[in-house]
Amino acid sequence: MNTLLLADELKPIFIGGGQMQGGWEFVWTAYAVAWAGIILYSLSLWLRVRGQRAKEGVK
Amino acid sequence: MPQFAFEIKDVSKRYGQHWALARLSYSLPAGKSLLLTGHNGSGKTTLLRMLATSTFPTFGTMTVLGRDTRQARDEIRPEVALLSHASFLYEDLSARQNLRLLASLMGIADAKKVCDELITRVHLNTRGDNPVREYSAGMRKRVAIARLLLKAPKLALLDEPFGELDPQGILEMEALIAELKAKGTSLVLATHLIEQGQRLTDERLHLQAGRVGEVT
Amino acid sequence: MWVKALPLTLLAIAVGLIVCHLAVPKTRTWVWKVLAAQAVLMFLVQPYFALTWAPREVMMGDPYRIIYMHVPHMFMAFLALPLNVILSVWYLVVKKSWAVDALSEALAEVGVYLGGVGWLLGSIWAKPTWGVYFSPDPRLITAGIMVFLYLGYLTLRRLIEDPEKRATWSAVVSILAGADLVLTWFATKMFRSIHQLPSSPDTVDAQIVMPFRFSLVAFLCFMFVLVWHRYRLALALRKNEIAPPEAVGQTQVIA
Amino acid sequence: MNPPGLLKTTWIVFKKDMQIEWRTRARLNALLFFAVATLLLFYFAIGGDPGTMRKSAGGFLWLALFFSSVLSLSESFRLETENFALEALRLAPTSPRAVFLGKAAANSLLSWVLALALVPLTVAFFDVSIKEGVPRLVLALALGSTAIAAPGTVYSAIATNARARDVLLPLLMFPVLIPSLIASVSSTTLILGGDPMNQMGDWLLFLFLFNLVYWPVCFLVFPKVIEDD
Repeated sequence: MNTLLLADELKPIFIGGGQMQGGWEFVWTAYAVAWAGIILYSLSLWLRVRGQRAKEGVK
Repeated sequence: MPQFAFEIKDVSKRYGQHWALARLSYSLPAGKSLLLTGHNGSGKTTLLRMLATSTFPTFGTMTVLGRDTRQARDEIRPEVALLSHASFLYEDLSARQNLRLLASLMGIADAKKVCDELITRVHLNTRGDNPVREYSAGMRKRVAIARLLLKAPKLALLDEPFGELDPQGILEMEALIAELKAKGTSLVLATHLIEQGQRLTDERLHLQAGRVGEVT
Repeated sequence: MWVKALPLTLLAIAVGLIVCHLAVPKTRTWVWKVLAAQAVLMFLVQPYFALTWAPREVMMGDPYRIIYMHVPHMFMAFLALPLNVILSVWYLVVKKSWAVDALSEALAEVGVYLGGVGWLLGSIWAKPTWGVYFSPDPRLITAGIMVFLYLGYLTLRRLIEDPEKRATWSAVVSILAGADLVLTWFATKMFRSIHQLPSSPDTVDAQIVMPFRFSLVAFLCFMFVLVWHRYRLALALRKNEIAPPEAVGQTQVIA
Repeated sequence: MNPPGLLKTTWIVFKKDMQIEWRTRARLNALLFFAVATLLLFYFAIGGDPGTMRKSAGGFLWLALFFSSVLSLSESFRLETENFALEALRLAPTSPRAVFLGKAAANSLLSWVLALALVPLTVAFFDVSIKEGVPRLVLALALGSTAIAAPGTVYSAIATNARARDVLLPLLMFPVLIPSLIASVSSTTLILGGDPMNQMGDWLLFLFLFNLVYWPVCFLVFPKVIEDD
């Protein structure tokens, strides 16, 4: 694959070359997003299941 | 020749969330004709479409000419003709092109000649080459009748055959039904014109909300 | 070190519970509660391992900790959605069954949720690591397209009312989508590649690997629980849709 | 009666679609103008920089083609469902697989002709030349067109029966076509801009592979879409 040769120009860009400092704000954001997803999806599923059970109970 | 033109056993059909037919059973002896009545939305068209193997029962079994519709659709289709409410026509093709298309798909030898004869028979000669888009409802019905005749069916399914036809057309339609019966074709006729229908048929099935109903 | 064995032990418990569910139907009433409890507990402990217990990585500093969330999301999506393709083939070729259809629906929805969030997390991680939120990397694009394909799949399912047609057509769409994922992978691979090579656990510090495995097991339990409840919901909805009509008015009158 | 075989039936269905296209030439013209208008919009959207325009010519050609093929694909099944004409075909009886082959072939041809018609305009608007020769471009356009048509025909058959079909078709179709879009655009860009590193063959091969995967898969699943089961 000749196109892969081009990929060499685009190798990972490590900022500064040495160890990266800081960046905790990205970690916090990511955790907030993930937890929001976990809670919101679980909640929506729980509400739907409860709604369905209520509907079947009425029958 | 199978004993029954069709046999339906405990057939139900769902469309979306609605039951178009519910627990329907009926059999029609071969060679007999059936009058199918019922209000709009009572399931007549659904039943005819299922007999034509266009769609299949959700529950229950259905045999046409002695064969299960779901399993043997390819064998049943050449022997069953459906004159439907929908015209089944390509709006941008002419009557002649529409007919020739189906004739070539059925593998009819000499398709060109057969189609020309049918066009003449349903009196569409003068406008047979115009696109169907320009036709009136009655003319479309005539093309549909020609399509029915293309098949020489063992079971003919007629959904509102008199609708949209002029008085002359209705007479010809009646003659056509008589002709089919004389040939021994089994026939299902769905119509709101009950007296006319009863004159032409042997048996009657009244549908009420997709079930067999009492005739009032 | 006992902590090292923790993920594997928890995985064994989860697998044991699933086996219980499959082998002994009587256990089904409590198996899922236990598994849900396990998932919740693991989620509560996970930040400790991922954010404090694991050391800072030599090259990538602290932001690498995002992979403890990002990769499990992505792995689970890449488990759920291809499974949906397999079930779709099963539905069309082997057996038409409502259970298979309901399970496909559950897997697609959970997969889209996990894949969507995981993709977002990936781009948050990419910013400090690569300097950009998005790059045309095979894994990134394939994952993104996968989520989009199954969003379309879920939309289609909502737009068709007839349950049989819905099941058949969505299975068709899923199969075409499955073929597409493979092709997208190769197309983008030809296009260019800058993604980090997945490091094999031998070369990485054990204290970095353990939280990773722990997170994977946590998300595996979580996904199983979600899929199970979503599946039950889909099946209940299906049961209502496909209930046959009652047998009344069976009199046959011929005039 | 001697029912025709698969190939003959395919030919009849294909011929029918062509007949309809020919009788509704006005619609075909409108489609072409739509594609041209899209191309023009891209031209104005990108501004006047000649370098950028040359680099993007291939991409815009394909995007214009993608957008217009959504229209032509949805039209292709609208006329089948308008009077339930497809039902008459099925009951004739016609093999659903032949229907797929015929319609997909017709859609391929239509996209291809559209693509060929757009080439001179692309050359004029974006100031490119066909560096790698016309035959290669024609081949690339043909492979790209067939790649759109196979999944496009299946999706259009599905979308036409669902609610909100106009939104549903591109929603389902575009993500699936992304690999083919990447390959089509890459190969066309190389043909238009020169191919010093000999990469075009890979892309054309990939497009061929895409077709090789999708035509058989669609051929097999299409009957499930149009036949009740």
